[in-house]
Amino acid sequence: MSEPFEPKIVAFVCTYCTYAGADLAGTSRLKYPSNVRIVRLPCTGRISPMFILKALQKGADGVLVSGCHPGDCHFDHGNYHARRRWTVFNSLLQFAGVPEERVRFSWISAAEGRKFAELISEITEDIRRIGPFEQYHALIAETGSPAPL
Amino acid sequence: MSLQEHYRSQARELLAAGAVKMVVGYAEGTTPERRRPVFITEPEECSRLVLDARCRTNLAGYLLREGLLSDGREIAVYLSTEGVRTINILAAESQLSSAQVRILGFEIDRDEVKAMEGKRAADFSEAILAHKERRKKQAPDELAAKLEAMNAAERFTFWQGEFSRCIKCYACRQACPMCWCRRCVVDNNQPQWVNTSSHTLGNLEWNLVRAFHLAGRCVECGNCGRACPVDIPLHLLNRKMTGEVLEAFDHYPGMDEHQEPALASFRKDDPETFIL
Amino acid sequence: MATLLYLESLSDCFASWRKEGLTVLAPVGEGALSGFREVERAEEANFDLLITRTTLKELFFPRTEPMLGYRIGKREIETEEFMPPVEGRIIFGARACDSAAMAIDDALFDWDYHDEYWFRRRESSVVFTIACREPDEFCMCTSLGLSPDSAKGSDVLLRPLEAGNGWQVEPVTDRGHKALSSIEQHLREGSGATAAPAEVPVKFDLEACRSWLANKENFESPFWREISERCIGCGSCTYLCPTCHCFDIQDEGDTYQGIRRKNWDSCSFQLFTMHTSGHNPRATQGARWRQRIMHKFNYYGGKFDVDSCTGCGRCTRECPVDMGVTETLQTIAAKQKQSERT
Amino acid sequence: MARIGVFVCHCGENIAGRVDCSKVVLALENHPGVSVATEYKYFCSDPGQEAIKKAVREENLTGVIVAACSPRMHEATFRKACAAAGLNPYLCEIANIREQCSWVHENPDEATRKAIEITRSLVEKVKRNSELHPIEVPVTKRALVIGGGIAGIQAALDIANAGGEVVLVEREASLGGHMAQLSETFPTLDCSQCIMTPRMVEASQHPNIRLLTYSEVEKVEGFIGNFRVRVRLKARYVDPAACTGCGDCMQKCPQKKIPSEFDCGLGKRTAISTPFAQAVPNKPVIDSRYCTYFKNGKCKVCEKVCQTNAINFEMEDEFLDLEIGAIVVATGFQVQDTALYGEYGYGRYADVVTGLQFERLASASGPTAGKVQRPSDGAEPKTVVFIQCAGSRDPAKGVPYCSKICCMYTAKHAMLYAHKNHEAESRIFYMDIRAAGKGYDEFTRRAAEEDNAGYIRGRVSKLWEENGRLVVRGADTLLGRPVEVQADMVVLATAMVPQPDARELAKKLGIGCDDYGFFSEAHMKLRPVETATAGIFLAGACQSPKDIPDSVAQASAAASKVLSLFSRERLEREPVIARNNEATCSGCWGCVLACPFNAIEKKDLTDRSGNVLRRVASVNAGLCQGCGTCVTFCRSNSIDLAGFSEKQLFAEVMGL
Repeated sequence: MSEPFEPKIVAFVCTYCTYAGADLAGTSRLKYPSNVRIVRLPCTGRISPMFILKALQKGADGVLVSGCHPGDCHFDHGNYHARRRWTVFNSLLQFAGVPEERVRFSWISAAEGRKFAELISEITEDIRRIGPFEQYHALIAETGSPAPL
Repeated sequence: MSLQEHYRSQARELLAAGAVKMVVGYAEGTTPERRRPVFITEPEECSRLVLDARCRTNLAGYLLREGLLSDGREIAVYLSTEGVRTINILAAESQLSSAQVRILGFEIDRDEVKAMEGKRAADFSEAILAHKERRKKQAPDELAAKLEAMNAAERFTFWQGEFSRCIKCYACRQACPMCWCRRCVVDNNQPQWVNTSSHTLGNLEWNLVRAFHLAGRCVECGNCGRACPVDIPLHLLNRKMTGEVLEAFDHYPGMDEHQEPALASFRKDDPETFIL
Repeated sequence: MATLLYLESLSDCFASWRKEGLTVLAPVGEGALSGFREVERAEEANFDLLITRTTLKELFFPRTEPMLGYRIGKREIETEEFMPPVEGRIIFGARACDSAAMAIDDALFDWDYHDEYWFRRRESSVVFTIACREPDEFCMCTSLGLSPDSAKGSDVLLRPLEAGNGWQVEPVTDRGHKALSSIEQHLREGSGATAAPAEVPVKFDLEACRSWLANKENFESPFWREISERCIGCGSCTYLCPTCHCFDIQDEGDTYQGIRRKNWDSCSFQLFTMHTSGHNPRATQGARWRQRIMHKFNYYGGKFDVDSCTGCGRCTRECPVDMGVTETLQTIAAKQKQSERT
Repeated sequence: MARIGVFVCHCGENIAGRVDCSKVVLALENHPGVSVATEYKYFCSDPGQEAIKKAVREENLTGVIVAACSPRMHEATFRKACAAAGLNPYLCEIANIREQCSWVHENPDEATRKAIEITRSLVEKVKRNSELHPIEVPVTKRALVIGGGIAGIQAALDIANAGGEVVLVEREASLGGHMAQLSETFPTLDCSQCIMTPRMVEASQHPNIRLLTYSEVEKVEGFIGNFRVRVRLKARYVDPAACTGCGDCMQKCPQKKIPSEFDCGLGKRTAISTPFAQAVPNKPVIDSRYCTYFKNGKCKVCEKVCQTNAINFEMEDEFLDLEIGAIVVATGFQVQDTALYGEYGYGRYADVVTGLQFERLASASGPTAGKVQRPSDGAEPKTVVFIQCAGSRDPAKGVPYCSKICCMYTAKHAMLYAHKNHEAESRIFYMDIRAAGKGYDEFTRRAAEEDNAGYIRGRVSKLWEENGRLVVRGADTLLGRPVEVQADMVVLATAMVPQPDARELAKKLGIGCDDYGFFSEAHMKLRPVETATAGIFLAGACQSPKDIPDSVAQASAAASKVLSLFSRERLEREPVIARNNEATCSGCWGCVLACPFNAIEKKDLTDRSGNVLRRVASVNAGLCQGCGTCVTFCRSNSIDLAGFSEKQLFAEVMGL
């Protein structure tokens, strides 16, 4: 029997809100699937669309980008800039055929540990359901890069 | 007098009076169908200038040739509305001063070439506004509509096929008047964000990044599509982005030379329906 | 009496070759989408096409070629060399200009080192060249001392029959002979009239060009700047050129593994000669265009006794700003003639 | 070659109970570039930290990863430990395998696998970390206070009394601001001038305060501790050093009919004048807009009468460049232009006045010497109608916010009026009574209960003149019926709005404004006094509508922020800041626009003879807060963020 599919999910989050929210999920001992790997950034303003593409290149089946709610940005308006970039890049990705479920965006505050845990569970479940991102994996395979040792 | 003649004599006068040091326009090409960019500096050469419906290239990018404008002198350029919008963006992004650009404006309507009145980019604001209104109502072209109707997997397959042809010649970038970076992101190898190899992954990354960098800046002049030797429908990506910024931020690139770039500005009530 | 191959039996020929384990490639598609791709049946090919957009060279010198895979461990790095598989290929329906380009590049790839990647593919491929009947306005093989029915670089030359229903077959190399023997049963002996090869006008005097380029005084001529003023420095002409062969070696990878690749590069790019210091010996587009012309019509000949151009005309045909080798050489030839007169 | 140390913490059972730490150690030992990987029960304990220090020294580590709790918990601890062992603290990173791993995942195998992957990717990041050093900037211990109202005076005095130098800039000819215009102040009804004037005098005579009246801030450059400010000293045409303030010139000035700004147009002044009798400094200026000499080239009466030769018609604006360490913005507010309410008849009927005008009528130093008289005929009104929220809380025509002080001052007006005129009757149209504040609710109640203020809950729809009186029609929403009141005078509680040039000043200072034009604080709750630009603080109504006690409190708070800044010789700032690669920057200024802190400046690149080659972005280390918004904007990848650099993040993501 083959093992059930466990997606690889990468989350890019700002340190002041979503990272702190994830910490709160931890201190509250909320449970969520272990598929997510978090990359911490100072602000959503620092999250480049390139990160998303590189995560996909590293075989991610899903990506989450998350930061402070509008108005709560530690840097006053980094997240407003980020929101515009996301709007544009999200639309571009979908137009290029990256399914909506694969790249998600959210606002999660430092107080929303529960939202973080629930969202990770939901995203993981969604991606388990739609399966591995085979079309992208095929592109990676085409590059001929060898498997790691 | 035809517009061609009219602009020829204007060009001649401008050069003769020393008002401009160069006229960037169109000349006959290798074949009767072809027009080519030409750089005229002597009044007597102005008879080479051609203007008709085959003059499609957006010439604005030539103004950014290193050192061309650094003496502060003016240059006259044949520009369509897209070209004027390009000047506005280049001025807004501090790549040139619009006061140095004397415009010979024209518009191509099917097979007709028509004059557009004005000398400076700022004189064309009404025409640009009309373009914006028209753009808002413009329906997606056939291929775009077909793509929108597809599901994600089909769209991915479509683009995979298109991008697999990309030979990474970067003609799209070179032809684009907005691609003026001293160093393109793809040429930065520390780190190498964009795979330079011409495999489909690298091609996809390159084309997505270029579309992203043009979001809110592309004037849809078509230079990239005409330059692409393998006819990748690049315009679809750029048009999608233009539509997106227009709808989401009411941003139409190149309205005037003070317009803030869509991605370096924001409104607190920007839409965010996709954010969880 | 001559050997004839009729179009109607071409699919059978393809089948015979395929049965032997050979891959058959032929020109397919239209316009910008055209190129050489694997086919099973004759109908898939587009022999009406004057010339494919992308060239034959891609089949021997791919846009991106894996050379080496590596995997990084704690104390050791494992490497694995990649070599193209030696699988036989029939390339059916090349044009004389593209095939000749292969022969021209052979010299380069066997110069200071023997390029295995190139020659493995060369030696395992059989090129069937079809002589052209109709040129277009950009064709200029005759200006380069070639012709629409040149057999240079080909293994088999095919001359179209007047009736358009097949070709007269002329083996050129042993590889050609061998490939033909596999389809012997589909070949006919006969005397069908062949179409006259295309008449391609000579567009410039190559000798005059060579002389002008060889004159060191012309290296700094303002002509280079003038002729390339509108050049936007896109690599189209080089990437679509059947003889251009510059490449760059790139490592793609991360901590754990990676791959070293040979990727096409172009002398039109600003970055091509950019030094780490920021200094660029070919700082202007004029200098880059001069390099391209000098390389093709001066340096290459000096080294290998042949010019690096076959007159396919793609550079001019596809240039987004209507430049190309043709106009440049025409102007150069005229300059030389004028200087000879004075 | 990288020599990375990986320290996997058990955190007692917190991590080790779920994550197989030995497996993590084993996996990381085999990771390229890792020199040492160990585990321990509590790395944050003294022996734990000692173990890290020992490894740093003995293994000569180039980077440290502590796989433990959240970096928000102990990053500082471990970085300090590294620093103590001689490793630059910014070469230490934390892999969060507790909050984001062992505590949230139940399956030990999965948690272990995740812990390994998290740690590995951070090893990849830390390999690319570079040594960073805190940015030190000197502090100029001189504060600039902009605005000489009560907030500005308070801030200046607090700073000066603590020994700080202050430059107090006021654009009018006298200190005082709006508070000087008020009659009595709520909730104690003490005379505004009586409590204000001594403060004004104190500020003007304080040895640590340099007072620049009739002056405006022209340009601000630099950053916290190191601002360069240019102040325009407007031409007064009177030499303040020579002038004794005798007032002869004002007596003799032929231009006597100029509406006094201080009296809100209710009184008159001369062309050479002080704003009010108690002005500080009490030295007049010539208003060239009205002066006969300036208009006709003849007159100079003032010059003739001046005994000290203080008049100088040749005077021009001067500029003063100042080195400043901190800035307090206390530029106050304006009263909304009430003309937008046609239905209230302001400007049409002379006896419809604003609250501020009523203050002047009620003030002992006012045009009527404190006697409330109708502007139209000077008669004493019997019935006065007050209309609250005449502009406030009205998104349709006025401003959506509450101006906060109107309920109180209207109650005060009604009381003052009742005290001055025992026959008087006052009717107050209101939406709600907002009287939160010490002694405030009691105060409004007193107005209604003791001083006969008749409160009507409802809005006024129309106002017109009939037989020399004003008729006010409105709705009494409590009774649910329309009301009409015959009034002799109507007082509008107009909204407080930002100064008309607030946005301009914000741009000069590089601070933000809200949608209305009030200056933005760095954080509404936790940093209400700071702006997003380090070293610039807010006080008073320039930030939002405020009453006097709030303004004074905020002014003192701003002063304390300034003083805590001045308590240090040098400032140390986190070195997580952006840097620009000038070789590749094209100078498009997208980063300048995107930066929330105005930290990016334009810099000229010149050749050896000083000719400008091109302009590039340059990050001001003093202002940059390290968000990285500019980095993401920069298409050419020219700007980068130390500590979260492109190389580091590329490696971290590619290491996943």
